[in-house]
Amino acid sequence: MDEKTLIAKRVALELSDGDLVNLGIGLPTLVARYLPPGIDVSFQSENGIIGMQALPAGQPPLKDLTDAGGTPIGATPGACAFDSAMSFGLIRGGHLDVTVLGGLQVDELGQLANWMVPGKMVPGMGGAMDLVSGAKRVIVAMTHTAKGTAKILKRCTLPLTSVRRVDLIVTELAVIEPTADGLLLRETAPGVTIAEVVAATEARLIIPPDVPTMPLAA
Amino acid sequence: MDEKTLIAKRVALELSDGDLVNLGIGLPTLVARYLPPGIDVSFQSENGIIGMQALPAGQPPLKDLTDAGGTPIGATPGACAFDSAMSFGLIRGGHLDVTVLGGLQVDELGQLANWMVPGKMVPGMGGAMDLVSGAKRVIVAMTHTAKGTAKILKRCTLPLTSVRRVDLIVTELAVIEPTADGLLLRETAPGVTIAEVVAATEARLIIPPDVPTMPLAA
Amino acid sequence: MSKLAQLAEITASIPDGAVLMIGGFMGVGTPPALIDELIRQGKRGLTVIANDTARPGVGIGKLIDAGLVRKVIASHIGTNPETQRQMIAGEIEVDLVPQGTLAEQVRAGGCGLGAVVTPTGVGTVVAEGKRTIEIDGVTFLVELPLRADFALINAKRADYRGNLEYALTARNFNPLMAMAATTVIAEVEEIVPVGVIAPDMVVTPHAVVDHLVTQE
Amino acid sequence: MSKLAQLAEITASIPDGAVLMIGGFMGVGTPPALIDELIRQGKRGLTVIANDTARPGVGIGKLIDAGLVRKVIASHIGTNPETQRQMIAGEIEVDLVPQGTLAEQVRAGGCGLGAVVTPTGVGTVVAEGKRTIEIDGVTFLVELPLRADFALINAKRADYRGNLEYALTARNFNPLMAMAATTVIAEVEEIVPVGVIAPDMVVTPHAVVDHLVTQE
Repeated sequence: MDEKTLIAKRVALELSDGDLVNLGIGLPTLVARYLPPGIDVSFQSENGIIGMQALPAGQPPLKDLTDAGGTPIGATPGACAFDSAMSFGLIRGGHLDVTVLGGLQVDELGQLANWMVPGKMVPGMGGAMDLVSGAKRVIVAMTHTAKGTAKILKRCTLPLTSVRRVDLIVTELAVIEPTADGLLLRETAPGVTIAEVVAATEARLIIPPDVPTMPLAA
Repeated sequence: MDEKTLIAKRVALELSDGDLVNLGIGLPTLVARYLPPGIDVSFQSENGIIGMQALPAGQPPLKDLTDAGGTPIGATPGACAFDSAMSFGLIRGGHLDVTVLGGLQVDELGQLANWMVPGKMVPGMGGAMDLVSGAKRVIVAMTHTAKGTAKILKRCTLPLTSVRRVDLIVTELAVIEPTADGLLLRETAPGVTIAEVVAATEARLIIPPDVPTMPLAA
Repeated sequence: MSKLAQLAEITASIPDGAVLMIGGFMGVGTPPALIDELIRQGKRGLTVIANDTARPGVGIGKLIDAGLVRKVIASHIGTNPETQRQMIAGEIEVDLVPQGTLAEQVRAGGCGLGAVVTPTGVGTVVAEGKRTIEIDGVTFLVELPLRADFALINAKRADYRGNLEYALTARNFNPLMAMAATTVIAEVEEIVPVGVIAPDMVVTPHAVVDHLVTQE
Repeated sequence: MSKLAQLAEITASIPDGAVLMIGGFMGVGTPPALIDELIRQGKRGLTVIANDTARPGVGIGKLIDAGLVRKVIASHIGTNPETQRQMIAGEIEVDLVPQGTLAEQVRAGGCGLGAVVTPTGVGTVVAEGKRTIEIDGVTFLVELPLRADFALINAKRADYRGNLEYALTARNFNPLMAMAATTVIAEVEEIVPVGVIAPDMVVTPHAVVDHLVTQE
């Protein structure tokens, strides 16, 4: 299993029946594929819909029905469409249960940086700042390091997405929970040792006596 | 012709083709009856509709289609319904061309008081404060005096509806335009002398050399 | 997945002293069965946030008649002499708010905005004791968001997930309030299978609606 | 009463240097014929307020390709390398705004509110140089309303008065922008007789729409 699939399968277990969920572009999108059976989750796309799903095989794309990346999607029964003010009213107003976002850096305060690299990449924040500020739970789904460089740092060096403390970090090595006391190591991936996680992490990790192995969705 | 009819017939001449208009409860409502021919005006009701009209004779009332007073109305072709935030977005955002409101007092600054009499009548302002603050033109349609007491005063003694200067005052005696310099007597009603208007007005009136007689809609 | 609830049971979950947002404008778009059931259960000390208190015997006016209400936040009580009588007698507290401001306060509460910055009410008694802010040389009032424990909503049609459609002027404050309360109970005239209401027809998304009741 | 306009003529009324709000999200819900006609007429020095600049060759991306744009206010330009190139080369000015804030700024501009008070962006570079306000101990950013000279809107269906309906995710910023510009031009796929669109189906009321164009 590649690292992105592993991360997606772990994140999928964080979703509960009835949740309204927004998945960021890229890796987080994969999470929808691994929903545990019996869990009914609604996916919001911030361009204005609740009830998005992958375009069903064999159905032609509709130009007026796309995800936030502009890719054609389908709609579940009971889907609903709305304008951008309503979409972010749902996000900012605390109606979104979970957002899963990619990350460039997360630090010991649980602060996320994921929207720009000054001088190199200035894509804009899109909906990320509202999502991190407003969602009930923020899950960062990202690779633990970038070409060997740590991404979980003492302090973010890139511009922050929000000063809000995110709720969970899921990587191919570990599950880490930012708390008021610091970053708590919650789980290690199958076959990964605590020492390996610590070595790949710049931030100080709080390591409890018992660190179970990461469960994964089927 | 009674005084209310006369006032409504004069105010009707202030409406232009294409206008979006909100008429207050009571006397202002009469204005809709005297629209000049060829003038297409849309009436907004702040409870959430553009395109209200009197309930057509012989048609039963619909419980979900009423004016702001709760009275059943009809809807013109091309009517549209919306929520209260949109309704007041239209009003506050300058999309409403004209509002016609009743008045308790207007003063030399053109400030209107029409929503409460402390200790006696505290109905609440409803939409009046937003209408006076936001409409492009505010026309006050009221009797010139109340049981012999002047209503056009040097300064309002009742709580103001807004500090905004209203655009026109139409009474059964005169048409008066509040300007930066004060209250300008624009017209007198048929058979009414300038001296009679002045006698019924506490505020100082600017009286130009030529004061024509009020025209009236058919 | 169905959110259908039993009227008496769901109303019983509303405690005395609760803060309620109640949709409607002069009773139009006010949930009739929920109002009657609140009275039947004899709730006490309610705070009601609503556009108005309608008339005696109508909509929210029935709650006033029955003496269930301790405080009202509304734009208008002029059509209900009983509300005025209770206010003057000191039996009920009334906060009067301009209607457009009330709509935005509810919307801000539901959309996570920190305040409403409005020109309405500047220089009037409405501004007394409130903060103002100057933007480009113009003074605005800073009005605070409103939220409630429960929103009692009236809609024309729902699907079993809770997507809502409204009818004409019965829409008014209902969609705004559906965003601004911890628990949202929608009383609807008709419930249809999921998928019957097209996505573009939905005004209130199911995600904010907790319970559906019908006029049994 | 019909607001039907001729595409070339109405586009000619937009001067060089105009501030335009343009609906759409990654090109979806961006008025295609109006975009092409702006390019055909070779407008210069435009300011564009929009969610994004899509991709080269798509929607607003076409205006960027053609070099018509002097300034962009958007939430995202990451999908358009040409916008990024022009920004880095100093050929174009880009203001990046969180998407929810942009939506509220446009809404505030259209609804007569003095500012947007939002938690989004507090403590980040977005807050630099901006006012903050503390409400009940929480800090919020004060963001200013946005308005434009023209809003170029894309809708699914209109009646001849200008009432608009949108389709699915092509709605996005369009209804907000239709409220926030001096002149509103809506490009629609279909125009139907007045009365065909039921009152509850109308999303943008005719009263704010000035001109209708179709994809000829």
